[in-house]
Amino acid sequence: ELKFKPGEDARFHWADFETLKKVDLKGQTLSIFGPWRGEDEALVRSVLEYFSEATGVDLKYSSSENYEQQIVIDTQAGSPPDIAILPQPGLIQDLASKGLLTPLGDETAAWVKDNYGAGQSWVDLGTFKDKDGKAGYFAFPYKADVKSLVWYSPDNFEEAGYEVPKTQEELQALSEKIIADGGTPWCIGLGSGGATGWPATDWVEDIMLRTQPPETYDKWVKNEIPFNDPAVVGALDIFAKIATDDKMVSGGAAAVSATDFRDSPKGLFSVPPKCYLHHQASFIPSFFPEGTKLGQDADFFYYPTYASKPELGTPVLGAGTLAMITKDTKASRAFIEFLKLPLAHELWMAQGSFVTPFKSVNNDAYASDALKKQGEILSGASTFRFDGSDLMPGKIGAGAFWTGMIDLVGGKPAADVAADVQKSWDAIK
Amino acid sequence: MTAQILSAVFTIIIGVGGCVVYFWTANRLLDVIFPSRGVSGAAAIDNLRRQGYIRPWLFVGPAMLILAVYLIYPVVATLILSVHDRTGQNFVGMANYSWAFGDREFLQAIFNNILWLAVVPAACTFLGLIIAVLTDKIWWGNIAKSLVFAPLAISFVGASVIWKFVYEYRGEGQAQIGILNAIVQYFGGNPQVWISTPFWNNFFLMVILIWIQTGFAMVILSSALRGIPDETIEAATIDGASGFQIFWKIMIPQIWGTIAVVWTTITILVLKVFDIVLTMTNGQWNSNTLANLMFDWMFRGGGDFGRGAAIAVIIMLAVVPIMIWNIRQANREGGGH
Amino acid sequence: MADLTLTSVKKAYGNLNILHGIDLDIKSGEFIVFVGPSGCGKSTLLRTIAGLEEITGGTLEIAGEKVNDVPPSKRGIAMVFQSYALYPHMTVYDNMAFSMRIGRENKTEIDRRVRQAAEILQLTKYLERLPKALSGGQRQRVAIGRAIVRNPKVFLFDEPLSNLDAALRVATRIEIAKLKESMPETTMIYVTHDQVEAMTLANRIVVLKDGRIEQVGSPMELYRHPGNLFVAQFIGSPAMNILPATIEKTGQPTIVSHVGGHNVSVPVATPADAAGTKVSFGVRPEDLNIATGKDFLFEGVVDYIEQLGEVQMAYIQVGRVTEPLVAKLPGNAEIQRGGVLRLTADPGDLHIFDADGRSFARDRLAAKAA
Amino acid sequence: MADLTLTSVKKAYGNLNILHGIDLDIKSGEFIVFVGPSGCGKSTLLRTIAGLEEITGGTLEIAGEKVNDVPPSKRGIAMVFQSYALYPHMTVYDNMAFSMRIGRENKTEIDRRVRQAAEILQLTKYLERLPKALSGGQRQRVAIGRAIVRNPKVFLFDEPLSNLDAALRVATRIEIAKLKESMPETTMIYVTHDQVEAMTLANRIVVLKDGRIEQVGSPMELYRHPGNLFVAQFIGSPAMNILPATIEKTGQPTIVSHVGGHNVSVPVATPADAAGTKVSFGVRPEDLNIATGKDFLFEGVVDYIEQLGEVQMAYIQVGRVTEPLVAKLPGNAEIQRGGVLRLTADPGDLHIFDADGRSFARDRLAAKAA
Amino acid sequence: MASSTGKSFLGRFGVHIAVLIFVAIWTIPTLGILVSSLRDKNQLAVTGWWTALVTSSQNDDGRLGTAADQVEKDGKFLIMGNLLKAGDNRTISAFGIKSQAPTEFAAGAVADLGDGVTLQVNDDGFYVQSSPVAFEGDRGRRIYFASSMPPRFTTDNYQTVLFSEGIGRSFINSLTVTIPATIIPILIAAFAAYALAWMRFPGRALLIATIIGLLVVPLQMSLIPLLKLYNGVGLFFGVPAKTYLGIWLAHTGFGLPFAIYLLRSYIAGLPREIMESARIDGASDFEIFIKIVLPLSFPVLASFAIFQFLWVWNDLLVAMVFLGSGSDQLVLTGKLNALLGSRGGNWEILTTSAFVTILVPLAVFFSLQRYFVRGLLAGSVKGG
Ligand SMILES: Nc1ncnc2c1ncn2[C@@H]1O[C@H](COP(=O)(O)OP(=O)(O)OP(=O)(O)O)[C@@H](O)[C@H]1O
Ligand SMILES: Nc1ncnc2c1ncn2[C@@H]1O[C@H](COP(=O)(O)OP(=O)(O)OP(=O)(O)O)[C@@H](O)[C@H]1O
Ligand SMILES: [Mg+2]
Ligand SMILES: [Mg+2]
Repeated sequence: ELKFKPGEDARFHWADFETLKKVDLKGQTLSIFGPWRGEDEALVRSVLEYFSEATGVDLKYSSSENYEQQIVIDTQAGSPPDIAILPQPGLIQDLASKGLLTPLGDETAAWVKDNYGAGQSWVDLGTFKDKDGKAGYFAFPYKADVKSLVWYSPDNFEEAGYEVPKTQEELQALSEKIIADGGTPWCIGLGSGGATGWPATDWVEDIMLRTQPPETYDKWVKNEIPFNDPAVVGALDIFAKIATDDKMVSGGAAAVSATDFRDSPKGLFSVPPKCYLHHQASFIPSFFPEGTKLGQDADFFYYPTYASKPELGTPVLGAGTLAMITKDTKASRAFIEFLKLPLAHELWMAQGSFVTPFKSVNNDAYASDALKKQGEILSGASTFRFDGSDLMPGKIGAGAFWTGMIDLVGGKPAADVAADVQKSWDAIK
Repeated sequence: MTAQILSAVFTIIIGVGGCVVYFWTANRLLDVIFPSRGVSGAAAIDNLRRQGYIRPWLFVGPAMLILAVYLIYPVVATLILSVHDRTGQNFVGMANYSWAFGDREFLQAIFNNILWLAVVPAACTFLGLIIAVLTDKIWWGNIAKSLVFAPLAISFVGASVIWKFVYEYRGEGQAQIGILNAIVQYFGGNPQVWISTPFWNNFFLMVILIWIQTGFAMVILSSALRGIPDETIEAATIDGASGFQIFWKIMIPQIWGTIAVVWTTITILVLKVFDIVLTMTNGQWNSNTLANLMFDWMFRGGGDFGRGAAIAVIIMLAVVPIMIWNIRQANREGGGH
Repeated sequence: MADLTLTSVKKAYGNLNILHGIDLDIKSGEFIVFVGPSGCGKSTLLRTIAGLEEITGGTLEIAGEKVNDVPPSKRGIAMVFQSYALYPHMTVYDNMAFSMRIGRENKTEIDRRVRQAAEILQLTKYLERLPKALSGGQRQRVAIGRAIVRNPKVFLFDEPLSNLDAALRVATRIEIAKLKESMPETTMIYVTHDQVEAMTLANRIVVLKDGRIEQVGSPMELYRHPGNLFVAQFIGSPAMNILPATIEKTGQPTIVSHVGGHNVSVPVATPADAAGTKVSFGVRPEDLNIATGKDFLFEGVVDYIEQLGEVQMAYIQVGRVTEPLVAKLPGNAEIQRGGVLRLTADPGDLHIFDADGRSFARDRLAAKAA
Repeated sequence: MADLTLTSVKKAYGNLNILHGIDLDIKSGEFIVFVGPSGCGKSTLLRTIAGLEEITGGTLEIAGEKVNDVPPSKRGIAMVFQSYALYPHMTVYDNMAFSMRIGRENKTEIDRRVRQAAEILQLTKYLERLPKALSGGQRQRVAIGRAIVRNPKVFLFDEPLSNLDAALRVATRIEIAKLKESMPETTMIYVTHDQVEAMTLANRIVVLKDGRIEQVGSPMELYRHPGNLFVAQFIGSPAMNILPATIEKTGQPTIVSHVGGHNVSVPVATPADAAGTKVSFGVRPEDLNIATGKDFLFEGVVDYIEQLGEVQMAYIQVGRVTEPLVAKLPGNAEIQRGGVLRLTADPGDLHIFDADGRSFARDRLAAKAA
Repeated sequence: MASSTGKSFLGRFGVHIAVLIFVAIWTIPTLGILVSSLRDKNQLAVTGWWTALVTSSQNDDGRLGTAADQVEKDGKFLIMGNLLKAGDNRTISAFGIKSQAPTEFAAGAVADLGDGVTLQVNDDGFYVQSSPVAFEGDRGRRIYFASSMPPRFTTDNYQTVLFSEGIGRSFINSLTVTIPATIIPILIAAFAAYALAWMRFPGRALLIATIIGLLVVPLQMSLIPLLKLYNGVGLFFGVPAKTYLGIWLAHTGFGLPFAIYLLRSYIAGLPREIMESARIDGASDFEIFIKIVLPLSFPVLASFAIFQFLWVWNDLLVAMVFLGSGSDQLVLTGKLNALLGSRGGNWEILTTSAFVTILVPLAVFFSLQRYFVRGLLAGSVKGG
């Protein structure tokens, strides 16, 4: 069942489909293990359908709630899937260092550099040391998320007479105005079960990119500067000022870490609104109330930069999923080639919740204006940086950093929080 | 669909049948090789003696084999891993252990685990026992039991959702969607962030496990309770014992062995439990436990097998006292020849 | 004061009626013994009295109060179970002390009473053992001990001595009799299969059969004047010999002719209309003597002899009677298997029963009682 | 052929010695009865013979083969347990059929044998019931039935009739005797507390005490010539009266003076060196008669009377003897509580035992046996 | 039991009350998700589940028609429509035009929006917006209203879950995994437990100790070595590594220590005379086990069966690792899990699938509960 009939919709690069047909994988199997479940799974399957249709490969996609755990087990035990797609560079790095990944080769790296927006950033992201300590290009980016977004309700803004802020300074002023009007500016929810705290790390990273040069960001992520470097502590402080201020956040500071990140944006749409602003990545509309129309009932703006720091340009924080070859077969090679085709991106773009830094795609294929706008933010970025917490070692990026954020919103001084995280980092070295 | 069902039925029959066939043929074979019926006295007795040597092994053989493959082999692998580094390649001696006992988080986890061990097995066993006894006396006991049992049938994911709707916190003055806070607010209290209040959150997590495992204790204890000879209870009634006294002095001592089993099982479960901690807090807010810590080190971001394994070994060592206690218990009861 | 009144007490397990309406008055301080064939409902009756089985019909009163729904513990009873029902997890001492501890009695008093009971029952050596390390008889004694340390209004004993050896049985029986004497107000209800126990202990014996009462009366009454064939055969061991007979002449005395011999005169009144009817003629083995003179009741061939020491049982084939007649003769009587034996009996020891098995002497008894 | 030979068989539970070296020869086809006080080790001995308890010393041979280590199922035995040990989840029928089914016997044969046993034991009505719906006596009968449907070389019965009523007990006892008769080669070992059972059934009785054999012999031998004080008192009910006495003149007959009366001549030979020693003087209650002439053995006050119908027990306080003397007198003898009674006995029924309790007649017995 | 006679009314009543309290405490959380699973997705995160049981009043927003919908009448431009969907039996009590004051006007009142524009909203949701000049723009005006809503439940969530594609297949897969993975360990463990309780052989005590020790082995530690082993075996014999046999054995292995531990303690407590009697009757250990021990152990076998069934039924990890996640192997938990979004926010699905998965184990529990019979051993032996 192909979603779009090949050749029928002009938005797609159908020529790619014909190219693909030349690859004959009949009788072969291709197992893909990815992070997408639920609606996303249906979408990815619809894309993969074209690959198997064209090549004749017997394709199996699977995912799991415990996919992180499972990929470790499967690869370690020697029964990996052919292709693994994962959103965590840290995990990928580990797999690479254990020699469980197949390098994609220099020409692929070169291809990414040339064809992706902020291409070098993406290449760097997918380059890891292998078992022998030799660097190689292992992970091909497919599907990105833009994180530096602030969501709001245009109606509420209109009624209250608020304008979309262009700079951090304006944003600050807007917050104060909202408070003065008797409202609450922000809805923040850090709750995510065992992963509670992560939304704050995104925000802090966003602040880092807006207060420090990208090099400092990179050093921070690699712990080349300590976590309790004044640069980091400063960023933490900025966030803490918002999140620990009962007037600034809906429900008060105590609610911040207790509210589920999936629930918190709903405050934007309640009557009367519980808040006016929500900082979250591009995926969040899935958690807006049913029937919410993007662009009409809800919209977003780029998390602004400081007018006082023009030299930093317009940095974009993002994330994405990276595809790797975990078992080197003809089919898995062919699959990576497939990802290099615009069609592979457009098919998903057209169905929503997909942004890509691939420059050759037809932007008209985006399902909505909102996505298109995100795509533009992504391609217009002066700097692109991957979610720092995902780059840090698991124990930090998916552990101490999260915990630190919870401590931070719990009122612990930023310096202490940073020192704690650094201590944990020291412990795992 | 029917084809699927047929093949499933076929598979099931093969699986279960294979097992039955093993025991049946193995024992038959023993009878055939060393016949005891229809041969002359002395030979029969000799054969029977030989059977006596071999048959226990036929009985425990499959269990031993499976235990060896599925548990002992991994335990050995774990032991080996625990003296290697994160990749499992390089020998590091006791470094992982010395790291563990210097790690703040690990010590916190030990402390929490002790709390859990002190509270959960006792609570589950006690509540399970009470419910088992009480439900035995009423006509709707089976329904009541099923309701208490139900949490056990809910997956951990389901359970975490359920408890989310219990502990959920919304800011003061807002409509609470967590029933606990709704009650607190109804009575004029301030809503609490139950799950992220260090130390006390341990107890709120324990409540979940107690809620789940009480059904377990109840089921096992209730089957044991029914094995108590009625006459002893009748005798006690006549001796003038009240319901309470019968419970404490007649019933409990007679099912003491089963209580020990339940207690041990839950204790061990507590040592192993991580799902609740993982889904509710992932060990944040000082609520980590050893099992979750192990899981964390094993799988998070690629994992550190050495440290994960070291923690696993420590968990396994924690069971030694329980083991000794149980063996004593088993010896005391006698049982068998 | 613990009168017991049972008024048409019924008990059924599902559709199976076990007790078919038991009417019984037990006066405070009486020693009542239930006897009856195995499975006739003795234990069940005891258990309903104890309150362990719900009565499916009728009423049970203790001391004038209806106790149908009163829990066992409130009926003021102690019971020895046929199957002992010891507490397997308690030592002998604790088994016996349990009820007193429950009653929060004084420690030294408990100790005194337990040790006293243990002494009586020769259990002192075993006080610290668990039931599973006891022999059958020892277990039974613990069960008895458990009852006698208490001070109940009503004692219920279900075959308490069945696993004891003769000496111990006599000793314990006497202890029970003494116990009874020392508590004149206490009612005792006792189930046994042992005739001697029944005879020596009971004030009154209740003979049960298939869940119905056959006869109630003092031991000698039952022995001398059994109300019916069943009681006649049940009381006394070996059982009374019964032969078919025909009434030749009614009135007082009655003349009957029985299959085994000639006409006999029995000093019992029979109504005139009974003339010529088939009756059963009974005589107890122990009432038979070897005829010394020419006069005899039966003549037969000795089939088999059981030598029991002081006495011997002679099984004698008399005429066309299918079952051999049993005679209990002195151990030193010189009789031989295969020899011919003539037996005689005192006319006062002869019984006749009508076709329904009821004793003709009954009327006389009833008359006497009135 | 199933001779049984026990050679100093010992059994201990931990440190507790229960059997202290039992030597016993049982010939194929014999009917052996174990008697002894409760807890003396009868069941234990039976269980060691069955192979249920490991022997801690000595050897056990069946049909000449050492079977110490032979499993129970290969010893060719059937056993009735004192505690029944029924299979609770099987009906009466299945309980009885179990062993034959295990032996893969023919279905119709199983059915025949089970029904036959049920008929004998009056269990036919209950064949489809589970043990828990049976009375105590019925359970016991099932246990017996289970043993008799099998065809073992050796039968082991542990108090199989203790819960049966007199009539049924007699009937079952006779059935067991018949069973034995119909299987002359089968050995039966039987534990009982019932003197009558022991006396009537046994070829030989083994008297046990505290894990030791006191005496082995035919019933009459034990009754008439007890080897020692214990056996003398244990066999016979009520027990033999024992009084302290002194030998006045040794030889044949011996003259003794006992505390209760004057000198008595006992037709037993005593060695010359026994003159003047303290001995025990014994006479059975049933051997005592009311003295009609002037000659009497004892004179005493009637303390208490038990009226048993055909006989009565008189408890008589004689002189300085602490225990009252028991006399079994005819039921119609006119005696009164408090009255003075003179008793006499046949000299042949008198026994004397030395200070260790051994009978002086023993030597004579031994001589006779040789 | 003796309780039938002689329990005072108060005593009996007390038991009922006590059980009721326990049951209530145990059920409320579950009831919460049952109600939640029947609720509308949007309301889950907004109001407590218990409010769904009563008529609730809540503030809502709605959007008026756009300029395209307007009609001209009497010189006025009107936009008419209904704020409520058909079949939505809510009633509107008040409405407002500012989200800060959502209940400014009572239902039916005419609100002045300035510039001569007026708005009237009736309690049935019908509204008229009128303006002297023509409306413009393609975005309808947002207004607010308070509505009261009777309890309303939907089975949509259940439909989503129960009729999702391949659910039947995965249900069968689950059963194929679960049934043998329940029965095999019972068989193996029962035999072993009997041997450990009633047979004599060297090393018995050691074996018991080992089994207790193995209870604690964390499952996660075993996965990698075992999967390695499976892969090795698969490669060696040229068979797939992920098979039903593999997962049965894995579940058997993980369940076995507990099974043996539990069964042994029960079987050792059976009256010894019964076994002895059977032994004398000539039964071999095998026959004693089959004919005596198994029937008498039914209560404990049933309890273990319930637990093992539950664990296997609810397991996802082991199934994913040893069976794989292709649609022909995917078990029910896996299938339901896949219905959840990647970020796991679909509580309505979670709650619903929690209830769907609970049903089979509950049915198992109910059907096995009748084996928890009282007095199984009654009448077998007398004594203490
Ligand atoms: N498991 C055991 N541990 C310790 N002592 C025991 C055990 N079983 C029995 N005994 C003791 O062994 C002795 C003999 O017991 P046994 O059952 O053989 O007696 P018995 O002669 O059959 O008595 P009874 O007539 O009362 O049944 C008793 O004193 C008893 O207390
Ligand atoms: N639970 C039960 N269900 C059905 N019938 C039963 C049950 N318990 C006992 N019976 C039957 O009730 C009758 C009376 O049993 P009971 O135990 O009162 O007899 P008993 O007179 O004490 O006999 P015994 O002298 O053998 O102990 C018996 O026939 C028995 O089979
Ligand atoms: Mg009875
Ligand atoms: Mg015994």
